[in-house]
Amino acid sequence: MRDDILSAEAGPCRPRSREEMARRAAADIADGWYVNLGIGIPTLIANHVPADREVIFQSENGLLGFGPAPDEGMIDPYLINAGKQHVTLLKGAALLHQADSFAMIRGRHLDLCVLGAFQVAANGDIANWATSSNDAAPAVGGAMDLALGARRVWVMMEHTTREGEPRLVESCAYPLTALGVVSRIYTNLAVLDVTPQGFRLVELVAGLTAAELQAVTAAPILV
Amino acid sequence: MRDDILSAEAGPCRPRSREEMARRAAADIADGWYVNLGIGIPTLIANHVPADREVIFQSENGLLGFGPAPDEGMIDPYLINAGKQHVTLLKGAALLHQADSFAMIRGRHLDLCVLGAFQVAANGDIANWATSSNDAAPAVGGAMDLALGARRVWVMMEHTTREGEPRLVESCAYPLTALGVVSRIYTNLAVLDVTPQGFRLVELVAGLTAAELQAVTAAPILV
Amino acid sequence: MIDKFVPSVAEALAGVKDGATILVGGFGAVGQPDLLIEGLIAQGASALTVVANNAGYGQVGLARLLAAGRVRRLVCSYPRIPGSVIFEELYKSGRLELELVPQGTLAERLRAAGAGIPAFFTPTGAGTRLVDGKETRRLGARDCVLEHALHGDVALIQAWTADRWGNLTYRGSGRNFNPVMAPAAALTIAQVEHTAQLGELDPEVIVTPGIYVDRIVHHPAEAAHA
Amino acid sequence: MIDKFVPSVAEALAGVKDGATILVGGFGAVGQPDLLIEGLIAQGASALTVVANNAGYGQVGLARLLAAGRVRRLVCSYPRIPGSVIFEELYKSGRLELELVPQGTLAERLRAAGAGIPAFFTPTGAGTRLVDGKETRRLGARDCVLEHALHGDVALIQAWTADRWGNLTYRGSGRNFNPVMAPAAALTIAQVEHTAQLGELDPEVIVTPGIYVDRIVHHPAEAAHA
Repeated sequence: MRDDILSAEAGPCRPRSREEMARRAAADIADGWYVNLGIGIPTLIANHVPADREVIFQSENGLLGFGPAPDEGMIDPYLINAGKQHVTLLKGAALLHQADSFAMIRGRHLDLCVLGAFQVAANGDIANWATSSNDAAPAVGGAMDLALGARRVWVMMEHTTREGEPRLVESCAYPLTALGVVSRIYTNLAVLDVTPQGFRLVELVAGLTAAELQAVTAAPILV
Repeated sequence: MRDDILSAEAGPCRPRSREEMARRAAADIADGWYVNLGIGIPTLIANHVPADREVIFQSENGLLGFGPAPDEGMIDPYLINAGKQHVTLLKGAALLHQADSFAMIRGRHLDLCVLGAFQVAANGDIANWATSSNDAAPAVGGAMDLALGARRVWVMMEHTTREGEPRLVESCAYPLTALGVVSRIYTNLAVLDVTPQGFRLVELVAGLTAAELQAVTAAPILV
Repeated sequence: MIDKFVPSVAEALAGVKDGATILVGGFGAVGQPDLLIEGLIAQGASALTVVANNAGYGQVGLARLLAAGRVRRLVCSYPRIPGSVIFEELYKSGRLELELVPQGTLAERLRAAGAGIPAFFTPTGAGTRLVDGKETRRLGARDCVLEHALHGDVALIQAWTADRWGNLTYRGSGRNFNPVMAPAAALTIAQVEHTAQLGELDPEVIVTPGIYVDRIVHHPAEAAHA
Repeated sequence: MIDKFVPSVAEALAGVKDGATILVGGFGAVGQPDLLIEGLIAQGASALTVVANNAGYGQVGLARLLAAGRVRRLVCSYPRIPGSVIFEELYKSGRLELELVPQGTLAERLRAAGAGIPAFFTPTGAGTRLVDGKETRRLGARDCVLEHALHGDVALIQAWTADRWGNLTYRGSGRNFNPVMAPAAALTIAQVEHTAQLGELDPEVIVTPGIYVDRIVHHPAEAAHA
């Protein structure tokens, strides 16, 4: 067990808020990376990129280099991201059609994609598009292309379901999005890497012990 | 034997010059067609399109809607056609990269491609890229894509080789470009269709009989 | 003379047959050919297969086409969006067949149709239930799935500006599926916000060359909001 | 801060390894990265595989790279053009391996490499001796050939204008293979005529987004003709 992980402050466990999770993930994004942020929590990351880094965000509906939401009254109805939110274009942005946009994604040109997920398995499998194998009205969108195409796939999600069920598991029970692609996971409780040996702890939130984290995780965590 | 073919004027046989062949082929190009003209004789066709027809010429190196050669002193070194000749752009022209240009060609969007050929067989096979199966330094370019991709493939060529060997044959001896694609042939002696039954005469030049044409053709001609 | 503008939506939609496969551009509310979808409803063709990224929402556009019972089959990547009540109702009651396709595979299958590529291998979806029954092959370090070109009988698209040859430009994220679908259908119909004289559009900035467009309806936004 | 401009040709070509596969843009004399080819000759890498539409002519550019004995293998659609004496000599004497590829298949194999498509079926070449030994399959009404993505270690391309993110525009028929090769290589190096400040290039008119470009050398035509 490593010292830096053991040295987590004593005191009550303080899970990270979504914004804190986003800030923590943003800190690991390098200057000059091309990044796609999945719909949902991952989109918060864009607000937390350190000011000294130039990070170029891609949206799979055909934007490369989009910026923050426009001010009220400055909305261009023709500029939306994959989550259907209005956005702006940064200087240096480029526009693409869907075949070119997914060529960029599938062709391994993005340095990083951060996805939300229902479950991640210890072998890097991800399930993030359907919650049961008999989903009444399914939708997949670009999830499978993004999960397979980006050079790195990180997941950002709550460590457990609302009911307290672990989302980090030995094997995904939900329909798979892609196999063996996730390399890092940011949760409200910890940062973990997916290694050939399974989950490996990188960082715990204040007040939590590795044993407590293991108790809400359904696969062994190497520390 | 049809009347209109029999009615060819008496007198000495007058083979068509290249310009006459081009004019004859141009007369069959409809208003609004998208057309690729192969390198060599077929490029002459562009000069003979009737003035009342708008025909859009494609060049496989990425031009759609190119126009005649520029006047001396007006050359843009960045505008060449597939034959590496300087051209101009018409109003309405669009520019393409190679993958998009050949998507257009292979995707059956061109109404017509007119190619030169060494041989055409009675089943529509065309041989136009190599003269022997041991060609010392071969080159194929876009010939195979054009021959397969255009909705109609016409061939424009001399009826025989310089040595008098027929170019219209039962079966191509030269390496094939594409199989069963040619629908019409314009030679210096005749216009012929390729039908399921083989070559069929459409038109003879003045002074030539169908029997004389058959004598320089290595497959039966239906009249 | 080539002039692909038609004076009415009815003329634009003329000839669409029952059972046809209709490609419909747009992503979310951007780049959707709403006028042409309304025209298709009025035109009356039924038993359609519709290929689109989304399945519409509320009671307009694609949702209204679905509600009118004209669609037998939907090929779609993301049909379930907030407000897609009509889709969900038809799907759950078994009155609508759904082929769910990953968005990138949908785009690539359309691109393949336009590009004369009958089939291709892609890593997307390998090992997931979306590709059950499809041919799979190990290529390089990855399992890949054989996917086939997706052709349309008709494409309905939306663009920003058109000239009479059918050259099109788009705006912002309005490209999405529109330039990919235009070459993939036997008959491509575009509704456009603006018109340009031939030669006004710079050859360097045309996204969809006119060869891919058969009919154009000029439909300025003011009219759309009237 | 992202700034892909490099101050010298030598820095642009740094790190190219012996045995590398080099994609070289251009069609005829238009859009050829002559400066970068000269830089590659100076850099010294050998036993190269070169992928290009033509094989050069006279004693310049690709022809000079061939003459210098640096190329082991050429993947090309139209190597034999007037003036391609060096290619013809090397080929006939067996000192150069040639893979002849139809131009559209060459373009599509490069596009596939950049697009993450490992292989595709195409009707082009079916039944001809250029596809001897390749897997063939009847798809629809046609025999088709399985072709594989063609990846480069390095792409050398030429463009009209670049900004510091690597966004590129082209001019006239100068696009040709350049925008297709840029995404197909692990390292893409561009020589450009003009530079633009970030934001000067309209997002609607960028042909190659900067994500596909790693290093840029500014090389105005005046310098080229000096």
